[in-house]
Amino acid sequence: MGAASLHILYFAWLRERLGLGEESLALPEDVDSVGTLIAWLRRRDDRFGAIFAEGRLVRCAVNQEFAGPDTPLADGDEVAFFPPVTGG
Amino acid sequence: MGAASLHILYFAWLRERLGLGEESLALPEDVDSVGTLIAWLRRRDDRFGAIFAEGRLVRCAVNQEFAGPDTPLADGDEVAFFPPVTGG
Amino acid sequence: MARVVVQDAAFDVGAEFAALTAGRCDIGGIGAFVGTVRELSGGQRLAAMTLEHYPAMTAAALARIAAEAERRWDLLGCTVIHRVGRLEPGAPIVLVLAAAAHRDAALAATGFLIDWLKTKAPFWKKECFADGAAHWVEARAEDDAAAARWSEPD
Amino acid sequence: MARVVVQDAAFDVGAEFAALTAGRCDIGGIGAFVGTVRELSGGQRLAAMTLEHYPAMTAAALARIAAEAERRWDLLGCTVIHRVGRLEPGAPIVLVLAAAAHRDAALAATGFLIDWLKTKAPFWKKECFADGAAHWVEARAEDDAAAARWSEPD
Repeated sequence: MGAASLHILYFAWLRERLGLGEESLALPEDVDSVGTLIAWLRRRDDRFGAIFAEGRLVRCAVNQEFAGPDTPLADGDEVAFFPPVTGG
Repeated sequence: MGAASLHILYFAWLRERLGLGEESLALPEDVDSVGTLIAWLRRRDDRFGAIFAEGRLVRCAVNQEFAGPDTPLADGDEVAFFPPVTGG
Repeated sequence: MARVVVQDAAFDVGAEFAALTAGRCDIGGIGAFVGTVRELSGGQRLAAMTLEHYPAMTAAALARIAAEAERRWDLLGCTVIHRVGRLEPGAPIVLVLAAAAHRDAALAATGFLIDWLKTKAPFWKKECFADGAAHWVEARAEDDAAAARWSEPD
Repeated sequence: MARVVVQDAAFDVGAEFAALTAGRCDIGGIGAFVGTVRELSGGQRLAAMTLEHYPAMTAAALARIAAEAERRWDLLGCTVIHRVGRLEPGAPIVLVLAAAAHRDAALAATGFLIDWLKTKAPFWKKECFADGAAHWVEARAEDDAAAARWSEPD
């Protein structure tokens, strides 16, 4: 049995700031939602701390649907972080 | 000096009902507005009486601008009578 | 300056759109409306619609409506084409295009143009049905109400 | 069924209009909106706009928005095309078409589609200026307000 994992995508200024478009992550034990994932990323690396700082407008989608801090995460989920959309 | 005259146009069901698309008229002495013209036409001919009967929706333009009963008429004016418009 | 046309022939939506926007870099949005002949009218099958108009008045009336839209929304361009004559089901009747710096103005002007055109331009529709009957279309109270939305306080 | 496309290439407004209406006699009106790249942004001259998106999510998000419009206004057809990649001033970015039996529905659905697309579809614009500066466009409160107009009571 393989370890539980997440696939994470970053778009627009988040991607540029991080120098990272996507990554795969072995799901940490204390991460079970978008909110706990953000807390874990902030602890991992200062760059994430800056990106998810208080008041920064970062949106999230889980498996290609808009999600909030309480949205649960499970093995194999695709999580995307991005700024408010500006198409059209 | 020629007699004062009006050119009158009829559209849509008015034209069909009258069997008449346009006519020129020597301006009668007691006609000086759209309202007095309509009264004169009704006296002249029963077909006009039916067309301008109470409650019939007939619109008018004088010299290609929408007009009302009080709009004055003068020598050489073009007067048009038609139903409420239905284009678009 | 608006482009205002009354014609028998069909219009080319793509060509009109291209003409309105060619070489322009100041436009942010273009709103459009095309009205077409529906085959069913009051449950009856239409053979054709005939559009009559008042030629000496029509072009001026359309130009006045377009100028009013340009004034209210600061348009960067505007096109109004209305067909006359015999039109069969499916045929396009009218085209309205409005270009502006922002989409709100473009879309509002598009709605205004078609609402005013329907109540202030001298066109009349006659419906000819498949069974041979024919009648002049009556003006709709909804169209007057739609046009009245755009009235300005004095 | 709506036609929903994300592409690099320009779209052909006339061809999309023709495809939506071909052979149809039940349509009474088609509303349209095209968004284009403006050269001036905040007083600065744009060299190009780059549109990034989230490919795995975009088509589904657009299809969901189109399905919502079809449900609310009983549309007879609907097209949404959004470009991505590098676009120069004057270039078309997005096309929305909505066909219905009556003009009110066609025009309302057109406004709804572009308002929701601007706030619910995963696209991001980056402006590259003639002087070499570049920045990501920030979401506008007006766009959120425009989208909120269409929210339905629970």
